[in-house]
Amino acid sequence: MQELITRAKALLESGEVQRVLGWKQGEHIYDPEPAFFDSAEALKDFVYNGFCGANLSKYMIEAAKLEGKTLVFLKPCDSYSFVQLMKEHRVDREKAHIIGVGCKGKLSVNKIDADGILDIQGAGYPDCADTLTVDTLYGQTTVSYKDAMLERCHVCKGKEHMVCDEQIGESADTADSDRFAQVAAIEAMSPEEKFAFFQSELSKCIRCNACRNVCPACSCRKCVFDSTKFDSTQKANTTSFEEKMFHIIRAFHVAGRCTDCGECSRVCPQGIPLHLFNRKFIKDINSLYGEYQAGVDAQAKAPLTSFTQEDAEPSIVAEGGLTHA
Amino acid sequence: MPVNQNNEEFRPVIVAFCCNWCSYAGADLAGSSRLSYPADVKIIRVPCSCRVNPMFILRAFEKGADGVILCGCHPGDCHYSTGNYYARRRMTLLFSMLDFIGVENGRTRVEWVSAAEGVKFSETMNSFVAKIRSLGKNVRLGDLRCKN
Amino acid sequence: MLKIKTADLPALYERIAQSQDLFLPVRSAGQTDFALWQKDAQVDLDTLKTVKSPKDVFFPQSETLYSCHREDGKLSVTPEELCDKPFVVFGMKACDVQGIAVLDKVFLSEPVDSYYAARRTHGTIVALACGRPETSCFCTVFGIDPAAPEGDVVTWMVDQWLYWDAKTDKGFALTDFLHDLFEPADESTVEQVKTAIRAIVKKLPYADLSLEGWGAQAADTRFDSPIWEQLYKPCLACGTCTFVCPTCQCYDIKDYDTGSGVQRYRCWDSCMYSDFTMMAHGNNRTSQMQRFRQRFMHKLAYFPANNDGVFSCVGCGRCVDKCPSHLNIVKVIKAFGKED
Amino acid sequence: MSEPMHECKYNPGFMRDTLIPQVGIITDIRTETPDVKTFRVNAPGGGKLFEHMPGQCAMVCAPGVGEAMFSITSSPTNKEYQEFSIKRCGQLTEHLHSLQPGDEIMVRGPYGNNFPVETELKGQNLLFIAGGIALAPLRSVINYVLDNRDNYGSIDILYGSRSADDLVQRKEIEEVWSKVPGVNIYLTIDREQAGWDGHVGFVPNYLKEIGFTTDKTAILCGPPIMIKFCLQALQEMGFSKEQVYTTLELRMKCGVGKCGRCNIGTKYVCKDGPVFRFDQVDELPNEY
Repeated sequence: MQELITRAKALLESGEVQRVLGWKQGEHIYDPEPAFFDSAEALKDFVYNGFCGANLSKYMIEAAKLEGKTLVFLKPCDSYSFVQLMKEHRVDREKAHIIGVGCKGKLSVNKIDADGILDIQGAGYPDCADTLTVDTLYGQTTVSYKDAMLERCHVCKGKEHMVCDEQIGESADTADSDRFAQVAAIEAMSPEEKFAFFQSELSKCIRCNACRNVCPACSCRKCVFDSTKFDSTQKANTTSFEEKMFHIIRAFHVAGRCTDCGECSRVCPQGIPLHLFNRKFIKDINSLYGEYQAGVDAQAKAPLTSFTQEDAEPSIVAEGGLTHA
Repeated sequence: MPVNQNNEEFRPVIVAFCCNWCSYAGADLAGSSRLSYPADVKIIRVPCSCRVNPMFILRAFEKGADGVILCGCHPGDCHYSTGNYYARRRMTLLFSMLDFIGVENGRTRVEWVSAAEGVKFSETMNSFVAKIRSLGKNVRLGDLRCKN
Repeated sequence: MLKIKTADLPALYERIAQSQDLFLPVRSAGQTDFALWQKDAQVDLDTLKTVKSPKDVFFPQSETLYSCHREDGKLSVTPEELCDKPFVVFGMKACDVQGIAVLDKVFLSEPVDSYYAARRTHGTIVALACGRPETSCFCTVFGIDPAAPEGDVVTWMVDQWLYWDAKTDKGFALTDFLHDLFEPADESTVEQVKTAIRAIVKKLPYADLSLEGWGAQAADTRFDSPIWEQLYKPCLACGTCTFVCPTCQCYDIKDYDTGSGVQRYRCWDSCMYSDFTMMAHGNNRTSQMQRFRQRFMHKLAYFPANNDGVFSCVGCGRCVDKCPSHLNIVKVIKAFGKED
Repeated sequence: MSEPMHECKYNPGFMRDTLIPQVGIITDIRTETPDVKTFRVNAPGGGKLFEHMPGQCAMVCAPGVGEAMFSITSSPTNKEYQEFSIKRCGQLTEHLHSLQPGDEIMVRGPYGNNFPVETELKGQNLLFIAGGIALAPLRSVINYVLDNRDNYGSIDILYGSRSADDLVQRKEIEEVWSKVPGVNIYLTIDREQAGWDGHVGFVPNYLKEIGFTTDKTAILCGPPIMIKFCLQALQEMGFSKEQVYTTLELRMKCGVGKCGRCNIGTKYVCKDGPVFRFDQVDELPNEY
């Protein structure tokens, strides 16, 4: 972490960058917040640890509107989002100095099953422990680092940064499960089971829009769900169809652009596995139109803005050609 | 209860999005050739099959449709040359998603119907309406508030 | 003071549900929220904080106000029926009960909101003392005692027993209705539990949070502070904090066309949303900083100014737990504390 | 109203919740300017929907389209109907402009405070300054004052708009107001125009040219930029902020100070406003 601060200070002092976008120490080890630092002095609050899961790419849309260069720290998976935003001309590569920062898997305090958590040891970077020691109001407990990791880290896309000016720190590939296993498990269910599963998950939705607002791919100036022209009830939380419509359309609008960064699932206050929608689209795109990973190549043709004459007909769905592929 | 017990009684609401250049003309031809198709089909004319946003399909269901069908020019014949190719990809993904959340997958369909295919238009509509009748009322995608 | 074995609680739920609706914390798809009790419901009294506060039992996230029909060009308006049946909310924590007291100041002030008032009239609150306060709790800062909540009935969980103490007429009526399920209990056990809870609360990290400088006077002194410009930056402009908050009461009124008439409903809204103050001729809060500031100024300055110093925050800590950017009212309060 | 009336248990004095509107019939529509129409509204059985005071507002709603707050432009002294002057500028107003006499809308209110016509303003010399559509809220006061002429001193009305075609209520101004003794009317338009022989120039400048004496209470209403410069001009002339009233406008939904939308500082514009004296406006945080 000190290395990051030293480098950031140097870049600020040399005038090469006007500000630093990173993470700021919170009240505890587990609640760092994304923050802009304008001076070397402000960097005293800079922090980088296992709980810095927030993807900073989206903040770079705003940073691109500011004077001068912004230094931003991107983890390997965040860098996919940045490339995708470059492709969509929403960020300015020239105004970003990107430090690819190492990552050994990010943690979620929600995955630690303990009341009254005060402190957690072993969640630092680069020195993290296989087992986290958790001090709580009600005594000490332990949890393995892996068990406290965010879902997205179990299907890690790898140690490579897709874009960066320099790299600091080692990464680890933390993948230990099949990215599409959950999707395939649902595909194997009967329609009744599928419907019951999504009904119980989505009826928790409170329409806070956190999934939309955190999503680096959701960068429309005016969202279709904020339009007064629709009576599709932007904020009503009814347990009828409305939530499903919101979540299907949300995922559809980012289909082919979603890098699977997992921020939607991380921020959901109700713990809805929102990444399942995105990943279903990714799985279908891969099997129908060829393997495609958004955010790898800013020049690649996106699957929903291209076609071939031999594409499958939509009837493939009714014929079961997709789920059993 | 996915299958309606009283199929004779059940008059489904079917929304058909038809592209202006081929399928709408095909529907016209079906009409002028006196080919019959059920009156349950409500046709909405769109400039191109590509104009149909996934939201259109979902909103049709939300507001009470029991089945939604999209008809456009045959691949290769699009008036705007490529619109239906894009529509094809989008609809494939959307239908797959609907299947994924447990919606009976016969409720949505895409058919390519040219201006000369009045017979195909009427046959398509007849078979689609029969399919929806066998599936029964749409209970999974409708908004509860529209049910009274 | 009465008591009932926790193992016998299902019988108590069933008895209540025979004659009225019972809302209590129910676990579903991995999260606990207040919900209507049903026979197969997985009641969860162990989770300290439900994701949403129980405010939506009295002020639902979405409710129809009236519907309009047009026949032969004639419009008619049919108001929605007001709640007219008694119901019970079981397991509200001290902070949640105070949250309702805050909402009362809004909805029961003139002109009274009859939808809310009808629910308040018919609802009986059974409060539950907090067994294991959380790191994010800071209710004591607002003078709330989690060991002895307000409520029509107050209960404590001790070992295998639920201790039951009716406080109001509504509470006595409910107790009478259930009397054969209880056995008499000794006050001293509860006193011991209260002492234990209060001891834990003292050790909470935010126990000594200072509200100095907040309250009515902050309306003038803190609005123009440069601190806001620093604080709001990570805010995503989502509505999580608003929707999990027990005191946020802003709402929107919208129309839904059902095909056979228009339902006008109100739903929770968030001052964090960019279109909250948008009108045809423009928006008076154009930046997220202004919207962010409005939320906290309202809770910590404007509301106390209008309500005899009562803050529109009860220290439940839900926003502390749930903010996607780990931004919250504690950080706001502390940021100003540092400057003074 | 067809349904039986019971007093609302929770709202003594109200038939039902204050959020529930009444059906109103549009009995007349006057086209004032290319984008402003004045709608006359009656209860379905004839007569007025409710009583109000000058400056108060009401929610006008069209089911399925929306609901918005409009100032009531007719005077309470009019015993037959209420009027709203509405400029076409959004979804709802677009819809309202498409309506015909005989069409039904829904109205709820009245909401907010009013100009203190029976207290502070009584016995005063009054100076009305308005720009464009902002004559709408002032018209109710002006007519109230004219109908109770003996209670007030001199009356000066300064009204300006972009062009002669954009002057709202021009007929009433010329045919009624200007004929009342002790009333001075000053009209101005922003730019020269064929057929206009009156004053040309912005309202604040005209205000300075005329140079009123400070023995008056001013009531100022118009677009924010006009308000800003008129207030400056008035202060240069020696008026104090306590002598100037205005109205504020913010997004409103409930009309009763609960939905939180029009909250600014410790005030709710729908309930504590829309009428404010400028020294009160100064106390509000600067975000209106």
